[in-house]
Formats: sequence, C-alpha cells, structure tokens
Amino acid sequence: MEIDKKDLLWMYEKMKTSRYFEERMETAYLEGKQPVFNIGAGPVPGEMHLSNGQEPAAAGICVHLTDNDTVTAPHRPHHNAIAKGVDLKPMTAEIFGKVTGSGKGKGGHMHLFDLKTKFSCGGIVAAGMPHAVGAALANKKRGTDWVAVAFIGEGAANAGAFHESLNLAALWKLPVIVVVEDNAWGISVAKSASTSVPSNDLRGAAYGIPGHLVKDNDPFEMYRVSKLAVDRARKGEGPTIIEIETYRYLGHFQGDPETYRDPEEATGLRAKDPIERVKAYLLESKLATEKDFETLDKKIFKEVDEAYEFAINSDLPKPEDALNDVFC
Amino acid sequence: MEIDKKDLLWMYEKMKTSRYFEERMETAYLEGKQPVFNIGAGPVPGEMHLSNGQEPAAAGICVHLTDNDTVTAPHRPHHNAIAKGVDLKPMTAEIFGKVTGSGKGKGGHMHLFDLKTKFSCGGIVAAGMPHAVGAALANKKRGTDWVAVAFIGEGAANAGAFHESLNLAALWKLPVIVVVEDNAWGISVAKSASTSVPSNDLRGAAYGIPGHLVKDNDPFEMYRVSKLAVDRARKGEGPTIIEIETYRYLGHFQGDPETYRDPEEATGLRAKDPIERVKAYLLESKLATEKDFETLDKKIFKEVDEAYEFAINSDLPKPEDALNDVFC
Amino acid sequence: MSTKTKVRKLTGSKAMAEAIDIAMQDDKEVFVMGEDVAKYGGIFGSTTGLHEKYGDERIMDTPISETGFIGAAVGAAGEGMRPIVELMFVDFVGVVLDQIYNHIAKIPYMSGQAVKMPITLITAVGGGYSDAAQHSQCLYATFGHLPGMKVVAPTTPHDLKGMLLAAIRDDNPVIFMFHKTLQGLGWMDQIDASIGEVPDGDYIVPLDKAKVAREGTDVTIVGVQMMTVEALKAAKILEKEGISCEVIDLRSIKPIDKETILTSIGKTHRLLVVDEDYSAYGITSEIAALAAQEALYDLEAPVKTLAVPDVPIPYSRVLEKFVIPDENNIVEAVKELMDS
Amino acid sequence: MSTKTKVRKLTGSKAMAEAIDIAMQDDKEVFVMGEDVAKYGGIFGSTTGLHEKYGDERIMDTPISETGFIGAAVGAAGEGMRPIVELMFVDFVGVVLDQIYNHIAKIPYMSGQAVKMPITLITAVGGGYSDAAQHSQCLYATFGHLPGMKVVAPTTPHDLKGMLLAAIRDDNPVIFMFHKTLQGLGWMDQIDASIGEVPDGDYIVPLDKAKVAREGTDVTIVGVQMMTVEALKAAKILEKEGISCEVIDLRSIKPIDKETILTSIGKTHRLLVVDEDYSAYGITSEIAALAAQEALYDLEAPVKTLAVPDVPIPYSRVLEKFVIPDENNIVEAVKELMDS
Ligand SMILES: Cc1ncc(C[n+]2csc(CCOP(=O)(O)OP(=O)(O)O)c2C)c(N)n1
Ligand SMILES: Cc1ncc(C[n+]2csc(CCOP(=O)(O)OP(=O)(O)O)c2C)c(N)n1
Ligand SMILES: [Mg+2]
Ligand SMILES: [Mg+2]
Repeated sequence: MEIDKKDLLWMYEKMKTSRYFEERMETAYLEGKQPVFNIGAGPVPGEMHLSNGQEPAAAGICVHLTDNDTVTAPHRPHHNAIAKGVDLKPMTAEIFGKVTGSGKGKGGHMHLFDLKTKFSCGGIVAAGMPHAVGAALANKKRGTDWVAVAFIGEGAANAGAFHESLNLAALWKLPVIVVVEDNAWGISVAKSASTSVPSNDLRGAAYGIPGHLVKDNDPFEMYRVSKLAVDRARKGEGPTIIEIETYRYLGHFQGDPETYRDPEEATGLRAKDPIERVKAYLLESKLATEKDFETLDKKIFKEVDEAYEFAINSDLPKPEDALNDVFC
Repeated sequence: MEIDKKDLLWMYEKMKTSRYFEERMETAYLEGKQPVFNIGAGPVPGEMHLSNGQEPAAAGICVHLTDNDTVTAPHRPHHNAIAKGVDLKPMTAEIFGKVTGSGKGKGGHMHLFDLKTKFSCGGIVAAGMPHAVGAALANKKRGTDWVAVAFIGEGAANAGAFHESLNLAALWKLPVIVVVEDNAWGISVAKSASTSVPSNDLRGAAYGIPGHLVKDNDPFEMYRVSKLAVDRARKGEGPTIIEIETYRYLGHFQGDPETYRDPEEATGLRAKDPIERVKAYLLESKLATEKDFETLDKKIFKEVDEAYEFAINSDLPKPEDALNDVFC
Repeated sequence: MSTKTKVRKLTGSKAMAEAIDIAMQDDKEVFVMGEDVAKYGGIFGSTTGLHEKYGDERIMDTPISETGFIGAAVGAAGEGMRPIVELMFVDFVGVVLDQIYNHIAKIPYMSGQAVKMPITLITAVGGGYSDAAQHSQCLYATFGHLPGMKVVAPTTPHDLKGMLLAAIRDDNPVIFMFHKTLQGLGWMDQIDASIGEVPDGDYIVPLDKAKVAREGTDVTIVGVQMMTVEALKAAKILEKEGISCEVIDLRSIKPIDKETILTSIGKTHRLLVVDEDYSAYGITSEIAALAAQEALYDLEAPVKTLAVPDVPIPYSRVLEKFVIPDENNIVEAVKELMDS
Repeated sequence: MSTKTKVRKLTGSKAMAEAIDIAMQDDKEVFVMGEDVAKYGGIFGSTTGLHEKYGDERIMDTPISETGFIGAAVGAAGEGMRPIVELMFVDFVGVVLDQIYNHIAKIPYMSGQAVKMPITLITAVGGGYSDAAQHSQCLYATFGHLPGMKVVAPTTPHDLKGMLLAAIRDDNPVIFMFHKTLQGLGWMDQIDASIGEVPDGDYIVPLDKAKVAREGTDVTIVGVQMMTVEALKAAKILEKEGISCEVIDLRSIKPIDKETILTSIGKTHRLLVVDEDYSAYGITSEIAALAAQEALYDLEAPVKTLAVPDVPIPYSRVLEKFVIPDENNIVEAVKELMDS
C-alpha cells in the first residue's frame, strides 16, 4: 500500500520523540541511584518501564487517530502517550512527581491521564481493555465514529480481562482496536511459556472478529493493518485484534538484571531499529533529505528537552496535598 | 460409531436417576413454600437450580470416566454429580441441610463435595474451571492418565476464568475437558445476547485445541465426542472443548417467573426428551426390552427414594456446629 | 397510621427503580448495565419496568463478564457518561474487585481529579434465606476499608430512593448496597420493614449521615440494614422492661457519621454495635474503636458488639440463624450491657 | 553483637527461599506456581535459587492469569498436593479475590472439612519507594476481614523463615504477606531490619502469636512489619526522653493474639496502634476495639492510632512520606498519649 509522505514523517517524528524521551528518562532515572542502585531514590523513583524499540506499535496506529479517539495503555505507556499526542510537559512533570504533573504528582509514570487526547494508562495488566470498551460504548451511544484503542503486552493477552473485553466489544459491535505489543517477554517469562497460540491475532476467531499479525516490528505493515482496523471500527463494523512482533531493547524495568535472556538478543534487535528503517526508506525514496531530518530532529530534541526542563524546574507538591483529590 | 449396550444402559440409568431425583426435588422444594412462595421457607430453602433436560451433557461424558477422574460443576450440579456417581444419600442430606450431608449441612445444593468420586461444585460462575485445571496438573505431575472435566453453562464461557483456564490447560497440555452445557439461557439472557460466537467449540482456536459441537442435546453424539476428548486427554495430548446444545425445561431457579421466554419453548423441548430417545433406541435396536426398563426404573426409583428418606430422617446439625470446621 | 393523610407506600425495590427512573429521565448520560437488568428487571427488582420504558440502549443486559462491563463503566465515565452498574450479588465482587478498587476508586486521585468517575455500583447484600456461603454475605467493611469510594447501605424504602438519587448524581464513585430482604420481593420473606412511605418525585438523602431511627436514653445501638430492623424490634421489647434504647441506622459505611454516634454515646454512655457482616475488621470494630478514641470518658461500660462470628455463612437454616444476630441476641446483649 | 558466638545472618528473601527449600525437600507434594518465580527467582527473591535446584516441574512460571493459576491451586490441593502460589504484589488481589476468599477459604467449611486446602499464598506488600497507588498497598485488613484464612505478616528474617515453614505445613489456607522493604533486596532501600539472624535447618514459628519486640512500662505500641521497625526506632528515641515503650510485633493479622496485647495494656495502661494499611476498618480499629471491649478499665488515656489516612498511596515521594507513618509520627503520638 502507498503510504503518503506526510504520514511517514509524522510516524518518524513520534517514534523519534518517544525514543529520545526514553533515552533521557534512562539517564534521569539513574540520577541519585548510583553508585548503589535504589529503586526509591533520586528525582524519578519507583518502577520505570521504558519502551525503546516498541515505537512502531504506537505510531503505526495513532497516525490514524484524532483527539476524539481514546487510547488506553498499560504500565509501559510513554510511546503510546507520545504517539497519541499527550502534552509532554505535564506528562514529564508527573513522572518527576511534580505539582505541575498531569496528576499533580499523585499518579506517576504508570498513571498518566490526559483528557484532551483521551489518553490513560495503568499498572494492572490488561485492566485498560475494558476501559477502551467503555469509551467505545459511549462513542457508539452518541453516534460518533470515534474509536478506542487498547494497547497491551503479549503477556496480558492471557488475562481474563482480555477475553471479557473482546467478547463484549464483538458482541456489541463496538469501535475497539486491541493492539498486542508482542515484545517476546512478560518480565522474565517468554511468550512460549505464557501463550498457548503462536500469536494473538488467532484469538479473533473466539469472537468472530478479524486479527492481523505484523511481523518483525514493521512500521509500514503496522500502518497498513491499523488503517484497516480503524476504518472498520469507524464504519461500525466492530473490533479488531492486531498483534505486532516488537522489540524490547531494555529490561522489563530499569534495574532488571535480565539474567533470563541472552544479552545478544537486544543487540540483534537494535541492528534492525525501526526508526532507522523509516528514515532510510524516506531517504531512499527521496521523500526526505538528510537536511530535513536534521531540522526535524532538532525540533524533536528541543520539545523533549523543554519538557524535561519544565519538569525539573517545577515545584514538588505540598506534603499535605496528599489528602486532597480523593473526592471532588 | 457403535455404542455398546452396556454404556447406553449406563447412560439411561444415570439420566433417569437424575431426572427422577430432580422431579422429587421440585416437589420437596415447594414444601413449606405454599400458598405463598418464600425462597427461605420449607425443608429445602435457598436457591434451587434444577437440571431437567440437561442429562445427556453429564451422562454422555461421565460414562467414560472412573472415580480417579475429577469433575467440577457449577451452580446447577445435580445431574453432573449423579452421572459422576456421587453417593445420593449424603448428597441429598446436604441439600436438606442435615448433619449427615456431605458438608454437614454447611454447603447446600450449590456446594456438594465428594472425595471418593472427586466431585465438587460451586456457586460462582466459571470458578470451577481453574479447579479442574489444577486437578489435571496434579494428575500430570503424578504421571497418571486421570483426567479432569469442568462442566459450565454457555453463559460462563464469557467469564475471564474461562480464558485463563483454557490457556493454562493448553499451554501445559493438561488432561482437561471443558463441557459447555448450552441451555440457551443465562438466567434471562439469551446466548445471542451474551456470546459473540455461535458456539464455544470455535473458541478452541484461541488455544490451539480441538472443539466439538453436539447439536440438539444428542446423547449418542455426546458419547462419541466425549470419548475422543477423554482418550486425547488420557494420552497426554491436552485439553478439548465440547459444547452441547441442551435443554432447560424449568426456570433458571425454582420460582423463576420466566417472563423472558415463551412457555412454548420448554414444551417443545420436552417433546424431544433425550432420555426417551435413548430408551427408544435401545428398544428399537432390541438391546433392551420394556421389561428390562421396568426393572431398571424400579431400581432407580428405589435408590432415589431411599436417599430422600435418609435425608428427611436425618438430624439437623446443632446450631453451635456453625462455629466448627473453619479450620482443621 | 392515619388513613386521612394521603401516603404512598413502596417496597425497597420499587423505590430503587423509581430513583433510577427519575435520574434517567433528567439526565440522558445515565444508563444501566448489569446481568438480567433488562427484561427481568434485575434479580432483586432494582430496575423493574425500566427496560420497557428506556429500551436496550439504556438498560443493558450484559454477559457474565463483571470485569468487562464494570470496567467498561470506567471508560464510559471517562467520556462523561454516568453509568449505573449492577453487581448481582456482592459475593461476586471477587471477580471484579480490581476494576472497582484500583480503577474506579483511584483514577480520580491518580489524575488529580482531572478524570472523574461518576459511577454508581448497586449490589445486593445479606443472608437469612439459606443461600449459603457464596450468596449471603454483606462485605460492608471490605468496601469500607478501601479508599476512593463512598459506601452506603440504606435500610428504608425512603432512604433507598433518596440515597440512590444522591449516589447517581454524585460525581464520585458510590457503592450502593441494598439488602435483599429489604427489597420487598414477592418470592422472599415478606417483612414489614421492606415496605414504607416514599415521597413522589425527586428528593435527595445525603450519603454521609446516619439517622437516629429511635430515640432513647439508656443505651445506644448502632446497626445497618437488617441489623437496624432487628435493633428496633429489640428496642420495643426492652422498652417493656424499662430499658430505653437509642437506635442509630448507620446508612453510610464510608464515611462514618461520627458526630451522630458520639452525640448518642454522650447521652446514653453505653454502646452496642450490631453487624450482619463478619466480625473481624468490621463495622463493630470500627465503631468500638471510635468510642475508644473519641468517647472513652463517656463510656460507663465496655463496648459490646454482635456480628457474624468469623465463619462463612452456613447453608442449613439452624446454622445460619446461629451466626446472624437477631432481636433476641440484641435484647440479651443490651441486658448484659446494662448490668456491666 | 558478639563475634564469638557463631551466628548466621540472612536477608528476608533468603530466609523465605530457605524455608521453601526445606519444605520442598521433605515433602514432594509441595510445589510453587507464580509469575517470574523460576529463572527470575521471584521479583522479590522469595524463590531465589530454587528453580536451578527443583526445575520446571516444581518451580513453575505462570502466565499472567492469577485466577487461573491460583484457582488451579484449589484443584491441586483437592488432589492432596500442597501448592505455594505467589501473588506478585498484593495490589493485584482484585483480579483473583474470588478464588481466594470464596473457594480457598470456604471449601473446607462448605465441605465440613472433607476437603482441605493446604495452600500457602505468598504476596508482597508495602510502599515507601514511590511505586504509587497500584503497587504500594498492604491490604492487611482486606484479608483479615474474610473468614477461612490464616493471615500472617512476619517482620524479621527469623520469623519469615519460621512462619513460612509453619504456613506451608499447615493444613489450612495461609495468606503469607512479606514486606518488600524487609526482603533485603539489592535494588531497594537497604535497611538494617531486612537482615537478621536465621537459624540453620528446620524450625517453626507459630502462626497465631504476636511477639513483644521490646519490653517497656509506659506505653504499648502495636505494629506490624515496617511499622514495628519504625516503632522500635521511635522507642529508642523516647527512651532517651524517659518514656519506656513496649513494642508488640503483631505478626498474625488473623487471628489476632489478644492475650499478648491485653497483657501489655494491663501493664502500660496506654495504647498506640500503628499501621501501614488504610485507616478505616483496619488494624488500628481492630485493636482499639479490642481495648474498648476487653481492657476499658485498664486504659488511662484514649487509644491513639496512626495509619494511612483513607487516600490511595500517592506517587510523589513527599506525598507518600506524608501518608505513611514513620518514627517521628510515632514519637509525637506517644508524647501526646503520655500527656493525655
Ligand atoms: C494483574 C497483574 N498481574 C501481574 C502484574 C505484574 N506485571 C507487571 S508488567 C508484567 C509483565 C507484562 O507483560 P506484557 O503484558 O507482555 O507487557 P510488557 O511488560 O512486556 O510490555 C507483570 C507480570 C500486574 N501489573 N498486574
Ligand atoms: C461471577 C458470577 N456472576 C454472576 C452470577 C449469578 N449467576 C448465577 S447462574 C447465572 C447464569 C449462568 O448461566 P449459564 O452459565 O448459562 O448456566 P445455566 O444457569 O444456564 O446452567 C448467573 C448470572 C454468579 N453466580 N457468579
Ligand atoms: Mg511483553
Ligand atoms: Mg445457560
């Protein structure tokens, strides 16, 4: 399928933004955690799940979405949020636990919420799927053609919420797309040790809905099947499952010893980096020049750097603020 | 497939026993509930879910099982228990809340347990499925060829536990057979309003396991596919899903106004009664005579009547017994 | 009561259905999801007649997928709708607690109130009719312990209607527990308390206030739902013996209306707490603790409590009767309290 | 301590792994199921080294299917095995509570003890490291409220090993809660309390006994896990100011060891209860209620309590520190208690 230049550049920008955001986060997270690593120390404490390598899963479908469409994401949400267009400043500030954060510092990196772009995420595996179903239900009740996308990992596809959500979505013909980001691992558990089928697109058969499999983290193929799924949903034809074989360059969380996998694995994946693949394609097909990318990258770095500055320079909440916001 | 006489007569006996047991229960349950119906009144209080019409689902597979094989059943368990060979006396006494009951009167009709025949049931939809998976896991660990059968209703096939259990069973190649008793209704909700696929055998595709569909409550076909599934499980080849279109002659529970379905429905189903079908086949094919059935029925009625007598004549527990048996 | 003044009496279930009807009429964002809420009208009658009136779009039967449809309420609320979801029996909360306590209850806080969860979860509680260990629980404290939810358990038809209307219109998540025996259903035990005066039209009963159901001077009895009913029966009996009981109908499990309780203790100096839920970490402990912390010097006797001893609810009637407190247990306990 | 006496010190996680090792060695029916319990050794180290020793058959990684594999423990226990299942974070209990409280906890009772459930559920609790609202809870009382389970929360490596061995061998279901910060993990805050003397070999610590962690005469402080640790720190500070604190390490959430607590109150006449779990319907209320019912005349001051105010655990460090009680809050509270 022909992918127009605009969309490809958009995908490149989102993927590159996400990658650079995560690389800065990798560094920021280690602050205060050296020489002795302590998960609770530093300006960014707590668990940190980074998405380096998984960018195509997010950008390849969000390119087909607008602010009216809903996205729910799991514990590894940064690339999804960035592709959906979440404002980086409150997002970054939240991760730094600042009062200017999207949750006033109460949520943290696994709990980012943005009403404007209808983005949310959470730390309980598969729990975002019914949320997407509910958003899609509201969309249908209101007669809009808005859709809802639920991102999950391949490990989450074995949780009960996966089944209940897809049955509901199919039964009620709701505009839901489930994107399974298969990064081959659920923490230390390989897909073959968690999943009784080779890929989760096959599970569409259990709900009478289509499933698509995107191999080898292919941004172009992700773009293509996502378009089919989003169009189908907008037309009121119901849900779709998309599984994409993606890459987890880093550990499950920062600090993961990764004793369960061959260090070579990540090296091999990095050699096939999807962002570089998109860039190469655009260059080869003369859709963009090195110069264009220099300009674009500058813009990207600037936006991310400003978000980090904003976060770092923002104030912490007042301790007693902890007691507010339980009820409105 | 040839079904030998012995098996067919066994199935007839179990189905007839179950039917007569339920018919007596229908009457017993109404005691003390007339003229004004009060679910809490009479010698058999609480909810009562009867299985009249669903006998083939139970007898058609239990004919292939021994005491070493495990069965878990849901809230509508009597036909499953009887087909598995549970001793009618403690079972009936439990339903009457007597101290001689299988749970000393603490469990009730939804909570019948029998170690000898490895039977259990419970009141939470789909919750028995993981129990069957666990029994099968123990069987496999011990190197036996024992299997575990989980009976559920078609409504339960949309619960998360269904998905998690089948994925585990398939992943670990466990000797599990899931029998979905499709009686067309989940209380007042029709299958078409709860299930996104026409039948749950199709959901085998989500786990890479076979599925069988038995149409029109056919005892012979249920016998046949159950043999395939049980043999497969005993050989260590993994789980199977069987769905059988069965009949619910009565309301969801006794006292159900059934305003949601056409009274004609049950009448139509009764006209195709599966027990009569088996009897007719045995007579036509000259495998049994009317005389044989007279003798057999007498034996059946006697056994059931004795169980009711035992239950009715047994003592109630002492009130303070309520405090025992939390811990051993 | 006088037949002159025109009063209208409804059962608990009719009162609930009327509240939902009013709320749906004046706000099209309100809709209902649950098992058997449509044609059946709810197993315990909470949506009686509403499906005929509002149709499949707004009174939605669901599959047996509590995590799916109660989780869907989160997404719908995120889009600005006001879902009412029914969890048929509170005993089933174990298959959906995550969506309730980690999501519905916490999203407003985790988002700094950017995202509101105006969800009302209605659920049936209570035993007394031999429905055994998985269909007879109250679990008041299970919800009360977890932050982010208002938890109410009204007793009278009047309060069922007024508090349900308040719950549906509250922008915070509300767990609305109704007692099966107080629904006035034709197929259950018909008790007087399940029928009562219910004003026509629209009115609100606050979600955070207990009610003095009967005034008294010698002892304070705190209960909720059926335990309030039993306490009132006991109070009548004790009155004949010259003991004056003040009966407080808790109504709100979370927050607890400390003021009403402390005021009463200040007056009677004796406290009995009665609960149909389990004893450990339950209502009886919560309110006894309130006394120990804020009314110690008012107490003229050790606090007494009656609750389900820490056993599952047994099936057999004799056993169940033994574990659920009733008027006789209360009469006895009050007498002991007066003598101590 | 003296270097002459040969002592062996272990972290909490090593102590747990050693207990499981011993139990698996002397009973082949014992096996472990959980997420990342095999090669990873458990996210919080509870099964460190066991997969190498026992292999896939007995140390089983599972999919993210808590209802599936914890429910499977029911079936395996029914066949006479003794499963140990790990729920990685207690916060995830919402996806599997049904199997735990309606099945594991009730089957023995519903079957009149015909069917036993010798299942040990191990699960990580606690906050203090900014893991936010869905990964920092304790939920002690959530389990304590529901009948049919023994619920323990050991503090020291010594007790972690001894109580885990007792739990695995108990024929009743046991919920074994271990505190992340007390596991002595290399990637978390390294605190002294997470390392301690642990005897070699096989020994049992009873599941139903609290422990006087420090003797004192002026005030009784009851805590569990990190709150015991904070209480002991506070006691040291208060000692310098001439206030003698008796610190009780609760250890057993259910049943509560009333005798140990009442004896101490009888001695000190003042009670402070500290809890890292939510305040409402929690440990602080349960123990304050015990005093109000059984030690009213021993109390010389109203009971004081410190717990997480009823809010979700916030992410930002300053906010989280504000809601979780620490030694300073305890020192303050004790002083107020002495002045009242
Ligand atoms: C219900 C639940 N169980 C377990 C966990 C712990 N946990 C967090 S992430 C994770 C692995 C998820 O794997 P996958 O879905 O493949 O996502 P990935 O981390 O690979 O992006 C687990 C087990 C959780 N958060 N929620
Ligand atoms: C988790 C859970 N949700 C809801 C219920 C209430 N309930 C009991 S039986 C039933 C219908 C079950 O339908 P099906 O599985 O088809 O079995 P059938 O009653 O038709 O035999 C429902 C909704 C329950 N017991 N457990
Ligand atoms: Mg993964
Ligand atoms: Mg059915």
